[in-house]
Amino acid sequence: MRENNMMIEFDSRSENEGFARVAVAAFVTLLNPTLEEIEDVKTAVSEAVTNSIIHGYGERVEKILLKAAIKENTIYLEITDYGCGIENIEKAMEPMYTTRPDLERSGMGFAFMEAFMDEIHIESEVNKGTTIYMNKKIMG
Amino acid sequence: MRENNMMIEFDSRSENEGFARVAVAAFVTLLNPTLEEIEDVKTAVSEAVTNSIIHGYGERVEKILLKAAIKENTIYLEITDYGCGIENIEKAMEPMYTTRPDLERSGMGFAFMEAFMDEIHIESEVNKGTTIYMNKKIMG
Amino acid sequence: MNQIFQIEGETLRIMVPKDLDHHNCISIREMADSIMMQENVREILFDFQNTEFMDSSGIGVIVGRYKNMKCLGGTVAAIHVNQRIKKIFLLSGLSKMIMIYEQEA
Amino acid sequence: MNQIFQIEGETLRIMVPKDLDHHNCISIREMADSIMMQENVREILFDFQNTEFMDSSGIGVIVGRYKNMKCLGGTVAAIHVNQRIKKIFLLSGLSKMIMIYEQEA
Ligand SMILES: Nc1ncnc2c1ncn2[C@@H]1O[C@H](COP(=O)(O)OP(=O)(O)O)[C@@H](O)[C@H]1O
Ligand SMILES: Nc1ncnc2c1ncn2[C@@H]1O[C@H](COP(=O)(O)OP(=O)(O)O)[C@@H](O)[C@H]1O
Repeated sequence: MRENNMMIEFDSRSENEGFARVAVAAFVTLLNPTLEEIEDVKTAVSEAVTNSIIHGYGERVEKILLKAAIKENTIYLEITDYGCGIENIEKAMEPMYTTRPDLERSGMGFAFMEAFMDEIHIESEVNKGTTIYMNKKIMG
Repeated sequence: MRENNMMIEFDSRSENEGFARVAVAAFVTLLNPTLEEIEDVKTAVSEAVTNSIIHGYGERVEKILLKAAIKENTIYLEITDYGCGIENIEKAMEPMYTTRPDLERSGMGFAFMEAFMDEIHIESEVNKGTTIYMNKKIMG
Repeated sequence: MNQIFQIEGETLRIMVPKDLDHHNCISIREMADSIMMQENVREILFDFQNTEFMDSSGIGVIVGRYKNMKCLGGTVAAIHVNQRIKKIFLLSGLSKMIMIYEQEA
Repeated sequence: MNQIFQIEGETLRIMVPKDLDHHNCISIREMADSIMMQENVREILFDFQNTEFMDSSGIGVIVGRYKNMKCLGGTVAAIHVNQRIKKIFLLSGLSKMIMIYEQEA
Protein backbone atom coordinates (compact mmCIF):
# COMPACT_ATOMS: atom_id res chain seq x y z
CA MET A 1 0.00 0.00 0.00
CA ARG A 2 1.16 3.54 -0.76
CA GLU A 3 1.94 5.81 2.19
CA ASN A 4 -1.14 7.37 3.74
CA ASN A 5 -1.34 9.89 6.57
CA MET A 6 -3.92 11.39 8.86
CA MET A 7 -3.97 13.50 11.96
CA ILE A 8 -6.79 14.15 14.42
CA GLU A 9 -6.95 16.85 17.03
CA PHE A 10 -9.76 16.66 19.56
CA ASP A 11 -10.89 17.90 22.95
CA SER A 12 -9.69 15.83 25.91
CA ARG A 13 -13.21 14.79 26.90
CA SER A 14 -13.90 11.21 27.94
CA GLU A 15 -16.71 10.94 25.34
CA ASN A 16 -14.05 11.35 22.64
CA GLU A 17 -12.28 8.13 23.65
CA GLY A 18 -14.74 6.16 21.55
CA PHE A 19 -14.50 8.63 18.68
CA ALA A 20 -10.69 8.30 18.60
CA ARG A 21 -10.88 4.50 18.58
CA VAL A 22 -13.38 4.38 15.73
CA ALA A 23 -11.48 6.95 13.66
CA VAL A 24 -8.22 4.98 13.95
CA ALA A 25 -10.06 1.72 13.26
CA ALA A 26 -11.53 3.22 10.06
CA PHE A 27 -8.06 4.29 8.98
CA VAL A 28 -6.33 0.98 9.75
CA THR A 29 -9.13 -0.83 7.88
CA LEU A 30 -7.39 0.30 4.69
CA LEU A 31 -4.77 -2.39 5.45
CA ASN A 32 -7.42 -5.17 5.53
CA PRO A 33 -6.63 -6.17 9.12
CA THR A 34 -8.20 -9.12 10.93
CA LEU A 35 -10.86 -8.31 13.53
CA GLU A 36 -8.30 -9.19 16.19
CA GLU A 37 -5.76 -6.74 14.79
CA ILE A 38 -8.39 -3.97 14.72
CA GLU A 39 -9.23 -4.67 18.36
CA ASP A 40 -5.53 -4.62 19.29
CA VAL A 41 -5.05 -1.19 17.72
CA LYS A 42 -8.30 0.16 19.22
CA THR A 43 -7.26 -0.98 22.69
CA ALA A 44 -3.83 0.65 22.42
CA VAL A 45 -5.39 3.92 21.19
CA SER A 46 -7.92 3.85 23.99
CA GLU A 47 -5.19 3.41 26.61
CA ALA A 48 -3.05 6.26 25.30
CA VAL A 49 -5.96 8.68 24.82
CA THR A 50 -7.42 7.87 28.25
CA ASN A 51 -4.02 8.50 29.84
CA SER A 52 -3.80 11.92 28.21
CA ILE A 53 -7.28 12.80 29.48
CA ILE A 54 -6.83 11.52 33.05
CA HIS A 55 -3.14 11.86 33.77
CA GLY A 56 -1.84 14.38 31.23
CA TYR A 57 -4.61 16.94 31.66
CA GLY A 58 -6.09 15.84 35.00
CA GLU A 59 -9.48 16.02 33.26
CA ARG A 60 -9.10 19.65 32.12
CA VAL A 61 -10.38 20.15 28.58
CA GLU A 62 -7.38 20.72 26.31
CA LYS A 63 -6.28 19.28 22.96
CA ILE A 64 -5.07 15.78 22.17
CA LEU A 65 -3.22 15.17 18.90
CA LEU A 66 -3.34 11.77 17.23
CA LYS A 67 -1.23 11.10 14.16
CA ALA A 68 -1.48 7.92 12.13
CA ALA A 69 0.51 6.79 9.14
CA ILE A 70 0.36 3.71 6.98
CA LYS A 71 3.66 2.68 5.40
CA GLU A 72 3.85 -0.66 3.61
CA ASN A 73 1.64 -2.76 5.85
CA THR A 74 2.52 -1.14 9.17
CA ILE A 75 0.38 1.31 11.11
CA TYR A 76 2.32 4.02 12.99
CA LEU A 77 0.57 5.96 15.74
CA GLU A 78 1.59 9.05 17.72
CA ILE A 79 -0.59 10.31 20.57
CA THR A 80 0.41 13.65 22.08
CA ASP A 81 -0.81 15.77 24.96
CA TYR A 82 0.59 19.03 26.29
CA GLY A 83 -0.13 18.11 29.88
CA CYS A 84 1.85 17.43 33.04
CA GLY A 85 4.31 14.95 31.56
CA ILE A 86 5.77 11.82 33.18
CA GLU A 87 8.55 12.14 35.74
CA ASN A 88 9.80 8.57 35.72
CA ILE A 89 8.96 6.77 32.48
CA GLU A 90 10.51 3.47 33.55
CA LYS A 91 8.38 3.37 36.68
CA ALA A 92 5.26 4.45 34.77
CA MET A 93 5.67 1.47 32.46
CA GLU A 94 5.71 -1.10 35.29
CA PRO A 95 2.54 -3.20 35.23
CA MET A 96 0.16 -2.31 38.09
CA TYR A 97 1.90 1.02 38.73
CA THR A 98 -0.53 3.92 38.84
CA THR A 99 -0.49 7.37 40.38
CA ARG A 100 -4.31 7.47 40.41
CA PRO A 101 -5.58 4.51 42.47
CA ASP A 102 -8.28 6.95 43.68
CA LEU A 103 -9.75 6.83 40.16
CA GLU A 104 -9.55 3.01 40.16
CA ARG A 105 -6.84 2.99 37.53
CA SER A 106 -5.43 -0.50 37.17
CA GLY A 107 -1.91 0.51 36.14
CA MET A 108 -2.23 -1.77 33.12
CA GLY A 109 -2.41 0.89 30.40
CA PHE A 110 1.19 0.71 29.22
CA ALA A 111 1.22 -3.07 29.66
CA PHE A 112 -1.74 -3.30 27.26
CA MET A 113 -0.11 -0.97 24.73
CA GLU A 114 2.98 -3.18 24.82
CA ALA A 115 0.95 -6.36 24.56
CA PHE A 116 -1.17 -5.25 21.60
CA MET A 117 1.32 -3.29 19.49
CA ASP A 118 4.70 -4.41 18.12
CA GLU A 119 6.68 -1.46 19.45
CA ILE A 120 6.04 1.41 21.85
CA HIS A 121 8.22 4.37 22.70
CA ILE A 122 7.44 7.17 25.15
CA GLU A 123 8.74 10.72 25.08
CA SER A 124 7.75 12.98 27.93
CA GLU A 125 8.85 16.14 29.63
CA VAL A 126 7.46 17.33 32.96
CA ASN A 127 5.07 20.27 32.47
CA LYS A 128 5.50 20.05 28.69
CA GLY A 129 3.60 16.91 27.80
CA THR A 130 3.83 13.37 26.53
CA THR A 131 3.97 11.61 23.18
CA ILE A 132 3.40 7.87 22.80
CA TYR A 133 4.81 6.33 19.60
CA MET A 134 3.48 2.90 18.67
CA ASN A 135 3.49 0.73 15.58
CA LYS A 136 2.13 -2.60 14.49
CA LYS A 137 2.57 -4.62 11.33
CA ILE A 138 -0.81 -5.70 9.99
CA MET A 139 -0.67 -9.26 8.64
CA GLY A 140 -4.35 -9.25 7.63
CA MET B 1 -24.44 18.83 25.21
CA ARG B 2 -21.28 20.77 26.03
CA GLU B 3 -19.23 22.10 23.15
CA ASN B 4 -16.93 19.52 21.59
CA ASN B 5 -14.40 19.97 18.80
CA MET B 6 -12.31 17.85 16.52
CA MET B 7 -10.22 18.36 13.44
CA ILE B 8 -8.87 15.82 10.96
CA GLU B 9 -6.19 16.34 8.38
CA PHE B 10 -5.66 13.59 5.81
CA ASP B 11 -4.15 12.85 2.42
CA SER B 12 -6.43 13.55 -0.54
CA ARG B 13 -6.56 9.89 -1.59
CA SER B 14 -9.85 8.35 -2.67
CA GLU B 15 -9.45 5.55 -0.10
CA ASN B 16 -9.73 8.19 2.63
CA GLU B 17 -13.29 9.13 1.60
CA GLY B 18 -14.61 6.24 3.66
CA PHE B 19 -12.30 7.05 6.56
CA ALA B 20 -13.55 10.66 6.67
CA ARG B 21 -17.19 9.55 6.64
CA VAL B 22 -16.73 7.06 9.47
CA ALA B 23 -14.72 9.51 11.59
CA VAL B 24 -17.42 12.18 11.30
CA ALA B 25 -20.13 9.59 11.94
CA ALA B 26 -18.35 8.50 15.14
CA PHE B 27 -18.18 12.12 16.27
CA VAL B 28 -21.79 13.00 15.47
CA THR B 29 -22.89 9.82 17.29
CA LEU B 30 -22.25 11.76 20.52
CA LEU B 31 -25.49 13.65 19.74
CA ASN B 32 -27.53 10.41 19.60
CA PRO B 33 -28.67 10.94 16.01
CA THR B 34 -31.12 8.72 14.16
CA LEU B 35 -29.65 6.38 11.54
CA GLU B 36 -31.12 8.68 8.88
CA GLU B 37 -29.37 11.72 10.34
CA ILE B 38 -26.04 9.85 10.42
CA GLU B 39 -26.48 8.92 6.76
CA ASP B 40 -27.32 12.52 5.88
CA VAL B 41 -24.13 13.80 7.48
CA LYS B 42 -22.01 10.99 5.98
CA THR B 43 -23.34 11.76 2.51
CA ALA B 44 -22.61 15.49 2.81
CA VAL B 45 -19.06 14.77 4.08
CA SER B 46 -18.49 12.32 1.25
CA GLU B 47 -19.56 14.90 -1.35
CA ALA B 48 -17.33 17.64 0.01
CA VAL B 49 -14.27 15.40 0.49
CA THR B 50 -14.67 13.83 -2.97
CA ASN B 51 -14.89 17.31 -4.50
CA SER B 52 -11.63 18.33 -2.83
CA ILE B 53 -9.92 15.19 -4.13
CA ILE B 54 -11.24 15.35 -7.71
CA HIS B 55 -11.80 19.03 -8.39
CA GLY B 56 -9.70 20.87 -5.83
CA TYR B 57 -6.53 18.82 -6.24
CA GLY B 58 -7.20 17.16 -9.60
CA GLU B 59 -6.25 13.88 -7.88
CA ARG B 60 -2.82 15.14 -6.72
CA VAL B 61 -2.04 13.98 -3.17
CA GLU B 62 -2.25 16.99 -0.87
CA LYS B 63 -3.94 17.67 2.47
CA ILE B 64 -7.65 17.98 3.24
CA LEU B 65 -8.71 19.57 6.51
CA LEU B 66 -11.98 18.61 8.14
CA LYS B 67 -13.17 20.46 11.22
CA ALA B 68 -16.22 19.42 13.22
CA ALA B 69 -17.84 21.04 16.21
CA ILE B 70 -20.81 20.12 18.33
CA LYS B 71 -22.62 23.07 19.93
CA GLU B 72 -25.92 22.43 21.67
CA ASN B 73 -27.41 19.79 19.39
CA THR B 74 -26.03 21.06 16.11
CA ILE B 75 -23.10 19.61 14.17
CA TYR B 76 -20.93 22.15 12.35
CA LEU B 77 -18.60 20.98 9.59
CA GLU B 78 -15.84 22.73 7.67
CA ILE B 79 -14.04 20.97 4.80
CA THR B 80 -11.03 22.77 3.34
CA ASP B 81 -8.65 22.13 0.47
CA TYR B 82 -5.83 24.31 -0.80
CA GLY B 83 -6.51 23.41 -4.40
CA CYS B 84 -7.62 25.21 -7.56
CA GLY B 85 -10.65 26.99 -6.10
CA ILE B 86 -14.02 27.66 -7.74
CA GLU B 87 -14.34 30.46 -10.27
CA ASN B 88 -18.12 30.80 -10.28
CA ILE B 89 -19.69 29.51 -7.07
CA GLU B 90 -23.26 30.21 -8.17
CA LYS B 91 -22.80 28.16 -11.33
CA ALA B 92 -21.02 25.37 -9.42
CA MET B 93 -24.05 25.02 -7.14
CA GLU B 94 -26.51 24.45 -10.00
CA PRO B 95 -27.77 20.88 -9.99
CA MET B 96 -26.28 18.82 -12.86
CA TYR B 97 -23.50 21.33 -13.44
CA THR B 98 -20.09 19.68 -13.54
CA THR B 99 -16.72 20.58 -15.03
CA ARG B 100 -15.71 16.90 -15.08
CA PRO B 101 -18.23 14.98 -17.20
CA ASP B 102 -15.22 12.98 -18.42
CA LEU B 103 -15.00 11.47 -14.91
CA GLU B 104 -18.74 10.73 -14.96
CA ARG B 105 -19.45 13.32 -12.29
CA SER B 106 -23.18 13.84 -11.97
CA GLY B 107 -23.06 17.49 -10.90
CA MET B 108 -25.24 16.57 -7.90
CA GLY B 109 -22.64 17.01 -5.15
CA PHE B 110 -23.71 20.44 -3.94
CA ALA B 111 -27.38 19.55 -4.43
CA PHE B 112 -26.89 16.60 -2.06
CA MET B 113 -25.05 18.73 0.51
CA GLU B 114 -27.95 21.19 0.42
CA ALA B 115 -30.55 18.43 0.63
CA PHE B 116 -28.98 16.63 3.58
CA MET B 117 -27.70 19.49 5.73
CA ASP B 118 -29.62 22.48 7.12
CA GLU B 119 -27.25 25.14 5.84
CA ILE B 120 -24.29 25.23 3.49
CA HIS B 121 -21.95 28.08 2.69
CA ILE B 122 -19.01 28.03 0.27
CA GLU B 123 -15.88 30.15 0.38
CA SER B 124 -13.42 29.79 -2.45
CA GLU B 125 -10.63 31.66 -4.11
CA VAL B 126 -9.09 30.64 -7.43
CA ASN B 127 -5.65 29.02 -6.93
CA LYS B 128 -6.02 29.35 -3.15
CA GLY B 129 -8.60 26.74 -2.30
CA THR B 130 -12.10 26.07 -1.08
CA THR B 131 -13.87 25.72 2.25
CA ILE B 132 -17.36 24.27 2.58
CA TYR B 133 -19.24 25.21 5.78
CA MET B 134 -22.25 23.09 6.66
CA ASN B 135 -24.37 22.52 9.71
CA LYS B 136 -27.29 20.38 10.76
CA LYS B 137 -29.38 20.29 13.90
CA ILE B 138 -29.62 16.73 15.20
CA MET B 139 -33.12 15.98 16.48
CA GLY B 140 -32.23 12.39 17.48
CA MET C 1 -14.07 -11.12 -13.63
CA ASN C 2 -14.83 -11.76 -9.95
CA GLN C 3 -17.90 -12.14 -7.73
CA ILE C 4 -18.79 -8.48 -8.11
CA PHE C 5 -19.60 -9.03 -11.80
CA GLN C 6 -21.89 -11.90 -12.73
CA ILE C 7 -23.07 -12.79 -16.25
CA GLU C 8 -26.58 -14.29 -16.25
CA GLY C 9 -27.62 -14.89 -19.86
CA GLU C 10 -27.65 -11.43 -21.44
CA THR C 11 -27.68 -9.66 -18.07
CA LEU C 12 -24.57 -8.35 -16.32
CA ARG C 13 -25.30 -8.25 -12.61
CA ILE C 14 -23.07 -5.90 -10.64
CA MET C 15 -22.98 -6.67 -6.92
CA VAL C 16 -22.56 -3.12 -5.65
CA PRO C 17 -20.07 -2.98 -2.72
CA LYS C 18 -20.92 -1.83 0.82
CA ASP C 19 -20.01 1.77 -0.03
CA LEU C 20 -20.76 3.13 -3.51
CA ASP C 21 -18.55 6.21 -3.40
CA HIS C 22 -16.04 7.80 -5.78
CA HIS C 23 -13.30 5.42 -4.61
CA ASN C 24 -15.29 2.28 -5.42
CA CYS C 25 -16.85 3.72 -8.59
CA ILE C 26 -13.50 3.87 -10.36
CA SER C 27 -12.99 0.11 -10.61
CA ILE C 28 -16.69 -0.63 -11.24
CA ARG C 29 -16.70 1.69 -14.22
CA GLU C 30 -13.59 0.15 -15.73
CA MET C 31 -14.59 -3.46 -15.16
CA ALA C 32 -18.18 -2.99 -16.32
CA ASP C 33 -17.13 -1.35 -19.57
CA SER C 34 -14.54 -3.98 -20.36
CA ILE C 35 -17.06 -6.79 -19.75
CA MET C 36 -19.63 -5.01 -21.94
CA MET C 37 -17.08 -5.05 -24.75
CA GLN C 38 -16.36 -8.75 -24.44
CA GLU C 39 -19.76 -10.26 -23.70
CA ASN C 40 -23.20 -9.94 -25.26
CA VAL C 41 -24.77 -7.79 -22.54
CA ARG C 42 -28.34 -6.47 -23.06
CA GLU C 43 -29.02 -5.39 -19.47
CA ILE C 44 -26.91 -4.17 -16.59
CA LEU C 45 -28.48 -4.93 -13.22
CA PHE C 46 -27.08 -3.06 -10.22
CA ASP C 47 -27.73 -5.28 -7.19
CA PHE C 48 -27.70 -3.21 -3.97
CA GLN C 49 -28.15 -6.17 -1.64
CA ASN C 50 -24.91 -5.46 0.26
CA THR C 51 -24.92 -1.69 -0.10
CA GLU C 52 -25.21 0.61 2.89
CA PHE C 53 -23.89 3.87 1.50
CA MET C 54 -24.17 5.71 -1.80
CA ASP C 55 -23.41 9.30 -2.76
CA SER C 56 -23.58 11.31 -6.00
CA SER C 57 -20.56 9.45 -7.40
CA GLY C 58 -22.83 6.41 -7.49
CA ILE C 59 -25.34 8.37 -9.57
CA GLY C 60 -22.51 9.14 -11.99
CA VAL C 61 -21.49 5.53 -12.47
CA ILE C 62 -25.08 4.37 -13.02
CA VAL C 63 -25.91 7.18 -15.47
CA GLY C 64 -22.64 6.42 -17.28
CA ARG C 65 -23.60 2.76 -17.75
CA TYR C 66 -27.13 3.86 -18.77
CA LYS C 67 -25.69 6.00 -21.57
CA ASN C 68 -23.41 3.22 -22.79
CA MET C 69 -26.20 0.64 -22.75
CA LYS C 70 -28.55 2.98 -24.58
CA CYS C 71 -26.02 3.23 -27.43
CA LEU C 72 -26.06 -0.57 -27.65
CA GLY C 73 -29.86 -0.73 -27.46
CA GLY C 74 -29.75 -2.22 -23.96
CA THR C 75 -31.09 -1.19 -20.54
CA VAL C 76 -30.01 -0.58 -16.93
CA ALA C 77 -31.95 -1.60 -13.85
CA ALA C 78 -31.48 -1.80 -10.07
CA ILE C 79 -32.61 -4.31 -7.47
CA HIS C 80 -32.62 -4.71 -3.67
CA VAL C 81 -32.66 -0.96 -3.20
CA ASN C 82 -33.15 0.07 0.45
CA GLN C 83 -35.03 3.17 1.64
CA ARG C 84 -31.92 5.33 1.88
CA ILE C 85 -30.71 4.48 -1.61
CA LYS C 86 -34.23 4.93 -3.00
CA LYS C 87 -34.14 8.45 -1.57
CA ILE C 88 -30.84 9.14 -3.34
CA PHE C 89 -32.34 7.76 -6.58
CA LEU C 90 -35.37 10.04 -6.22
CA LEU C 91 -33.38 13.16 -5.35
CA SER C 92 -31.13 12.71 -8.37
CA GLY C 93 -33.88 11.92 -10.85
CA LEU C 94 -32.34 8.49 -11.45
CA SER C 95 -35.61 6.74 -10.64
CA LYS C 96 -37.12 8.25 -13.79
CA MET C 97 -34.29 6.88 -15.90
CA ILE C 98 -33.87 3.27 -14.86
CA MET C 99 -36.12 0.40 -13.76
CA ILE C 100 -36.11 -0.49 -10.09
CA TYR C 101 -37.12 -4.12 -9.49
CA GLU C 102 -38.72 -4.81 -6.15
CA GLN C 103 -37.52 -8.42 -6.21
CA GLU C 104 -36.02 -11.08 -8.47
CA ALA C 105 -38.15 -11.87 -11.56
CA MET D 1 -31.87 2.20 38.60
CA ASN D 2 -32.25 1.36 34.90
CA GLN D 3 -31.86 -1.69 32.65
CA ILE D 4 -28.08 -1.65 33.08
CA PHE D 5 -28.47 -2.61 36.75
CA GLN D 6 -30.70 -5.55 37.64
CA ILE D 7 -31.31 -6.94 41.12
CA GLU D 8 -31.90 -10.73 41.09
CA GLY D 9 -32.24 -11.90 44.68
CA GLU D 10 -28.90 -11.10 46.31
CA THR D 11 -27.16 -10.67 42.95
CA LEU D 12 -26.62 -7.32 41.24
CA ARG D 13 -26.31 -7.96 37.53
CA ILE D 14 -24.57 -5.19 35.62
CA MET D 15 -25.30 -5.26 31.88
CA VAL D 16 -21.96 -3.96 30.65
CA PRO D 17 -22.41 -1.49 27.75
CA LYS D 18 -21.04 -1.99 24.22
CA ASP D 19 -17.80 -0.22 25.14
CA LEU D 20 -16.32 -0.65 28.61
CA ASP D 21 -13.88 2.24 28.56
CA HIS D 22 -12.96 5.03 30.98
CA HIS D 23 -15.94 7.12 29.81
CA ASN D 24 -18.49 4.42 30.56
CA CYS D 25 -16.74 3.22 33.73
CA ILE D 26 -17.43 6.48 35.54
CA SER D 27 -21.20 6.05 35.73
CA ILE D 28 -21.02 2.28 36.32
CA ARG D 29 -18.79 2.81 39.35
CA GLU D 30 -21.07 5.44 40.86
CA MET D 31 -24.32 3.59 40.24
CA ALA D 32 -22.99 0.20 41.36
CA ASP D 33 -21.68 1.58 44.64
CA SER D 34 -24.88 3.44 45.42
CA ILE D 35 -26.98 0.32 44.75
CA MET D 36 -24.64 -1.76 46.96
CA MET D 37 -25.33 0.68 49.79
CA GLN D 38 -29.09 0.45 49.45
CA GLU D 39 -29.71 -3.19 48.65
CA ASN D 40 -28.57 -6.46 50.16
CA VAL D 41 -26.09 -7.45 47.47
CA ARG D 42 -23.96 -10.59 47.97
CA GLU D 43 -22.71 -10.94 44.40
CA ILE D 44 -22.01 -8.57 41.54
CA LEU D 45 -22.34 -10.25 38.15
CA PHE D 46 -20.84 -8.39 35.18
CA ASP D 47 -22.80 -9.52 32.12
CA PHE D 48 -20.76 -8.96 28.94
CA GLN D 49 -23.51 -10.08 26.56
CA ASN D 50 -23.60 -6.75 24.70
CA THR D 51 -19.94 -5.84 25.10
CA GLU D 52 -17.61 -5.52 22.14
CA PHE D 53 -14.79 -3.45 23.59
CA MET D 54 -12.96 -3.31 26.91
CA ASP D 55 -9.68 -1.71 27.91
CA SER D 56 -7.72 -1.42 31.16
CA SER D 57 -10.28 1.03 32.58
CA GLY D 58 -12.67 -1.92 32.62
CA ILE D 59 -10.17 -3.90 34.69
CA GLY D 60 -10.14 -1.00 37.14
CA VAL D 61 -13.88 -0.89 37.59
CA ILE D 62 -14.14 -4.67 38.09
CA VAL D 63 -11.24 -4.80 40.57
CA GLY D 64 -12.80 -1.84 42.40
CA ARG D 65 -16.11 -3.67 42.82
CA TYR D 66 -14.19 -6.83 43.80
CA LYS D 67 -12.50 -4.95 46.64
CA ASN D 68 -15.75 -3.42 47.86
CA MET D 69 -17.58 -6.75 47.77
CA LYS D 70 -14.74 -8.49 49.59
CA CYS D 71 -15.15 -6.00 52.48
CA LEU D 72 -18.82 -6.98 52.64
CA GLY D 73 -18.02 -10.71 52.40
CA GLY D 74 -19.49 -10.93 48.89
CA THR D 75 -18.12 -11.93 45.48
CA VAL D 76 -17.77 -10.70 41.92
CA ALA D 77 -18.25 -12.79 38.78
CA ALA D 78 -18.53 -12.35 35.02
CA ILE D 79 -20.66 -14.03 32.37
CA HIS D 80 -21.03 -14.08 28.58
CA VAL D 81 -17.37 -13.19 28.13
CA ASN D 82 -16.23 -13.38 24.49
CA GLN D 83 -12.75 -14.43 23.32
CA ARG D 84 -11.43 -10.89 23.14
CA ILE D 85 -12.55 -9.97 26.63
CA LYS D 86 -11.28 -13.28 27.98
CA LYS D 87 -7.87 -12.32 26.61
CA ILE D 88 -8.02 -8.98 28.41
CA PHE D 89 -9.03 -10.81 31.62
CA LEU D 90 -6.07 -13.17 31.25
CA LEU D 91 -3.53 -10.48 30.45
CA SER D 92 -4.54 -8.44 33.48
CA GLY D 93 -4.65 -11.34 35.92
CA LEU D 94 -8.34 -10.68 36.51
CA SER D 95 -9.25 -14.28 35.63
CA LYS D 96 -7.43 -15.41 38.78
CA MET D 97 -9.47 -13.02 40.91
CA ILE D 98 -13.06 -13.48 39.85
CA MET D 99 -15.29 -16.35 38.70
CA ILE D 100 -16.13 -16.52 35.01
CA TYR D 101 -19.39 -18.39 34.36
CA GLU D 102 -19.62 -20.08 31.00
CA GLN D 103 -23.43 -19.82 31.02
CA GLU D 104 -26.41 -19.03 33.27
CA ALA D 105 -26.68 -21.33 36.30
N1 LIG E 1 -0.13 11.07 29.12
C1 LIG E 1 0.34 10.99 30.40
N2 LIG E 1 0.65 12.12 31.08
C2 LIG E 1 1.11 12.06 32.35
N3 LIG E 1 1.29 10.90 33.03
C3 LIG E 1 0.99 9.74 32.42
C4 LIG E 1 0.51 9.73 31.08
N4 LIG E 1 0.32 8.43 30.74
C5 LIG E 1 0.67 7.69 31.79
N5 LIG E 1 1.09 8.47 32.82
C6 LIG E 1 1.57 8.00 34.15
O1 LIG E 1 1.94 6.63 34.04
C7 LIG E 1 1.20 5.86 34.99
C8 LIG E 1 0.95 4.47 34.46
O2 LIG E 1 0.11 4.53 33.31
P1 LIG E 1 -0.74 3.26 32.88
O3 LIG E 1 0.16 2.07 32.77
O4 LIG E 1 -1.49 3.62 31.64
O5 LIG E 1 -1.74 3.00 34.07
P2 LIG E 1 -3.02 3.82 34.60
O6 LIG E 1 -3.54 4.71 33.52
O7 LIG E 1 -3.98 2.74 34.95
O8 LIG E 1 -2.56 4.61 35.79
C9 LIG E 1 -0.04 6.66 35.26
O9 LIG E 1 -0.63 6.33 36.50
C10 LIG E 1 0.51 8.08 35.22
O10 LIG E 1 1.14 8.43 36.42
N1 LIG F 1 -13.34 21.71 -3.72
C1 LIG F 1 -13.53 22.16 -5.00
N2 LIG F 1 -12.51 22.74 -5.67
C2 LIG F 1 -12.67 23.19 -6.93
N3 LIG F 1 -13.81 23.10 -7.62
C3 LIG F 1 -14.87 22.52 -7.03
C4 LIG F 1 -14.79 22.02 -5.70
N4 LIG F 1 -15.99 21.52 -5.35
C5 LIG F 1 -16.79 21.70 -6.42
N5 LIG F 1 -16.14 22.29 -7.44
C6 LIG F 1 -16.69 22.66 -8.77
O1 LIG F 1 -18.11 22.68 -8.69
C7 LIG F 1 -18.67 21.79 -9.64
C8 LIG F 1 -19.96 21.21 -9.14
O2 LIG F 1 -19.71 20.40 -7.99
P1 LIG F 1 -20.73 19.27 -7.57
O3 LIG F 1 -22.10 19.84 -7.49
O4 LIG F 1 -20.20 18.60 -6.36
O5 LIG F 1 -20.73 18.24 -8.80
P2 LIG F 1 -19.63 17.19 -9.32
O6 LIG F 1 -18.64 16.89 -8.24
O7 LIG F 1 -20.41 16.00 -9.69
O8 LIG F 1 -18.95 17.85 -10.50
C9 LIG F 1 -17.58 20.79 -9.94
O9 LIG F 1 -17.75 20.16 -11.19
C10 LIG F 1 -16.33 21.65 -9.86
O10 LIG F 1 -16.14 22.37 -11.05
